[in-house]
Amino acid sequence: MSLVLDVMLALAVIGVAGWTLLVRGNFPAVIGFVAYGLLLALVWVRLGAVDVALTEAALGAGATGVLLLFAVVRLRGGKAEIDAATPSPPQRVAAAILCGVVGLGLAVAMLNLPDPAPSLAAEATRHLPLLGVGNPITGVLMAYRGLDTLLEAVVLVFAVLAIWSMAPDRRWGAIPGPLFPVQSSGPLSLLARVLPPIGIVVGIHIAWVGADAPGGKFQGGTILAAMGILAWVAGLWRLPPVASRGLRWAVVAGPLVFIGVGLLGFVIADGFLSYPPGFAKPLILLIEAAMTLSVAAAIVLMVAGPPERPA
Amino acid sequence: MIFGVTGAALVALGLYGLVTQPALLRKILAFNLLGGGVFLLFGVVARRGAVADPVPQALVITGLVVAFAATALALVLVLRLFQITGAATIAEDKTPP
Amino acid sequence: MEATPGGFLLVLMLVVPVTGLLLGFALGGRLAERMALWLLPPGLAMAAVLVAGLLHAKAPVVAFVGGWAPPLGLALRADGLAAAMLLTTALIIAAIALFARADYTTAPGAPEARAPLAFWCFLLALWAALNAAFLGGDLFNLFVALEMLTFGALALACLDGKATQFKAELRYLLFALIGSVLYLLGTVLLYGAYGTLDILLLAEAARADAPTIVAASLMTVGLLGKMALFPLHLWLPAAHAGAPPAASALLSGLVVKASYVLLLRLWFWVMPAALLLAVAPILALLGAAAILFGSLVALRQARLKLLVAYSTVAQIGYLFLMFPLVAGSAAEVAERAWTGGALQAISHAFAKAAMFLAAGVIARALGHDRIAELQGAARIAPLSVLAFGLAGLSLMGIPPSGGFSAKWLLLQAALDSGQWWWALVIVAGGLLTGGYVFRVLSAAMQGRSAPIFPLAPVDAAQERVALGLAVISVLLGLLPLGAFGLVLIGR
Amino acid sequence: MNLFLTLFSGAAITAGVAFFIAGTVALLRFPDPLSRLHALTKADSLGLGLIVLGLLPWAGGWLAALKLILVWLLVLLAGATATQMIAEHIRRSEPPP
Repeated sequence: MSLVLDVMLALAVIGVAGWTLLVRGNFPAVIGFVAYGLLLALVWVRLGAVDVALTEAALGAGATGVLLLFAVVRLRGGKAEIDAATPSPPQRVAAAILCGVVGLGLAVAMLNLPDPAPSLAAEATRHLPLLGVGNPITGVLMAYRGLDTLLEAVVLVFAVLAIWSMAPDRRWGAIPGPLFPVQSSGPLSLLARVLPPIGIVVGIHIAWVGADAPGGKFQGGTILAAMGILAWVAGLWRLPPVASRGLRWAVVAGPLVFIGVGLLGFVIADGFLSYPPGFAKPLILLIEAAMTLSVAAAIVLMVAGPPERPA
Repeated sequence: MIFGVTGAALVALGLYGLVTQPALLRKILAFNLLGGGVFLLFGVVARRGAVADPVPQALVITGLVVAFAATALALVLVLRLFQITGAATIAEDKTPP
Repeated sequence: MEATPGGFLLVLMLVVPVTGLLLGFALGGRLAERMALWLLPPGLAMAAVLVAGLLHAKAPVVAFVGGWAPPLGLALRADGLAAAMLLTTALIIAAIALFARADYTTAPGAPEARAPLAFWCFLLALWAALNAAFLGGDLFNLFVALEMLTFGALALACLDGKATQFKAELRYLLFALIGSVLYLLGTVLLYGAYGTLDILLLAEAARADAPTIVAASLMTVGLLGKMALFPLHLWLPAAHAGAPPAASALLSGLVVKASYVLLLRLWFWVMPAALLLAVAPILALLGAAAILFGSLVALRQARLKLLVAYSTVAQIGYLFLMFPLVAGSAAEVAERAWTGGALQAISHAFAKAAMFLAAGVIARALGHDRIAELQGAARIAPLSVLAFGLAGLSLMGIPPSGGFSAKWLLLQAALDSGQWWWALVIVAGGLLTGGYVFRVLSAAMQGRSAPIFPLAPVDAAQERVALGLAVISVLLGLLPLGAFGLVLIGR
Repeated sequence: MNLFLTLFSGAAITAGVAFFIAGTVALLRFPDPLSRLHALTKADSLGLGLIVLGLLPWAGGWLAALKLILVWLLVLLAGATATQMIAEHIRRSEPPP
């Protein structure tokens, strides 16, 4: 039964992916991509990775989908040139063969992985009591491979600043993104008033339970960002200008707190990013709280894009 | 293992789209399809043992965030190029600049 | 391997520039510039102390972040190669910062502007990313470092906000993203096969089975795309030549080297020797093709910056000649080839940074960079032309430059190991390099009958920075051979 | 009691799935966007409602049951809003003949 389900799910994912590539319009392609992301989230549930399923649904399908939709709307035109740039049939055949070889090689390699599978599962779980957290993924992200997570948080800051720096000079200091008229009535206005209070509670809840259950800063932060984007699109919330220092501190707060706690480890524990016994959980929660804020801010700003409107 | 083969197929599909699609937006879309396939392989590797291995799952979360940032950055570049020149591809210019 | 004392230094080399970037971004305006300049001395000092410590202890420095040992935790390791690259990075970053003060300064009290803020933040960002890429001991951690590097490099290259830049950088981004994906596919297969991504643990365990071979091919192709080895070089010339001078110098001099060091780690540490023996000649063949192709195309360029960029395509080729010379050779020959390869990476970094900075000064002074119309450049910007010439000597491999030592070591290793055909490539590449360098110099040295005035005033400090880098690239050849023993530590 | 619950859940979920299938068929077969939307939302809200109703007895606690109902309400809200907006967009872009 579950095998049949898996095969159907796998075929659906591949089918939607193929459709997304082949369909002519950009808009349906993006919708197809969001469906693809949601199906992948289901696959992740089937693989027993609920944390990843949440991240895939929120970030991979949701936030990326919004990003792509904005781009579709703003990129209307350029048709003739696209036809000119289409690769010739022989080129396409060559590309297809090359990609087929890569896919085949991967499949062969995956099927030939050694048995029993090497795994760090036991090792990762063994140290969890020391950290005071119950979710092994949080253990990996915040302790064992904390440096990965720190660098990743810094990558988000890079991305925000890089996106801002693409703006024309005269727009520096201005408000990011297009201007949306205030929706005083209608369905969007209703949604933007009703949903955020619920969404903010859900987002904080998901970030909070991450220590012991599926969830965490990235998933919770994405939900918070979605609420912000909703209020922004409905014209109910004005984004601060890029010159705003408060906005910038919100973006860097997460990584800065992360580094601060890390450096504290030199003094009160065995070095950078090591947590003293008994204090691990509060310190992890402190980092997660700051990171949730920064992740949410960074995602809103990445969706909004470079500064465009005078403050 | 079904999903292992699925992941490999998605990688092949995404790679093909990334190489052959002329429009930049569609290339970026294909890159995200491709990313989904790669991450799926991590999930399959994590699931091979008796107990799910949290390490590859955590790597996927990191990877998803990085892929999102890359997508955002690429789209802004595409948008700015479009705003300045009206071009939606990076085909070679027929006329020298 | 155990963590060693002094490991905190490795952590600080990551954390200090990152903190500077975060604070500079948040505080904004003039403080971002201040932050970058303040951090130069401590950054340089850390790199110097690390090199000195390594030379003294003759052993690598290792840190386990958070106290978690691999395979669960992440290790940072500084062997001789990493330490040498870190010091190179610190010196070139410092030089570029001094060069860029004239272009990206914010006067006291002036409102914050886009380009300066982005430049100073991303200078620190690239520094952190390069340090992370040279120190990383875990293949996934290195993936994140490479992504940081790509983002930072991209932002710096687009700093002028021109459409041509956006186009060139988009092409670069697409190559880099495909490269990252292929690399990531390799890491997942390696994790599936060995349950770790730590380089040293993988080195102990690696077998020549199907998953490992597929992983190695994917990761190698991905990294070659990122470092633009022929025939994956298509993105590089436009991306490097179109960027502002300070960014070009960073991209061509340092950023491609991060992928190179990672490739070395992959093949000389992780992969079993039998695989390496099979692949080394292929890599060297591509390298040889890059040397000949890149040099020939550089010879035919009409624009100075594009010439310098194609020269990078060629010089990257030299880095790959070392593979068959190290693999399977007697210990002494292998050591010579290894030192030659590392020295080529370092001396090219200095020489190419100097060349791009000098080309930037010349292009700005003349208002164009058409080689055929460079007459009088030597009179307007004499130090820059001198810097270009000295850097050119190093690229050609004229004694006593660093480039000479590097190429001489590779040449000797080629002859000693009976692979004389690589020696021919080295010599031919040197001659072609001489051709394009002299083409530029002879045009620049020619006087012009009419008096010539610079379009923009030439900043003497900028010229001196370019010259300083060129002089270092030459002086590297005068370093006693003992100093080269550095890159052999922990091999 | 248990048998009754099983039967009840089975019936509710089957009915919910039937609504989903009907909605999907309608989405594919109906001629114009407005009637497609109409069919889709009816099927979705009712279908999901029935499935949630069927799952409630098995939720294992009040909190989980509340969460299930909250999921349904949120989908209702989102679905209704999206439909309204799409419909409004259609009305503005294609005035009826």
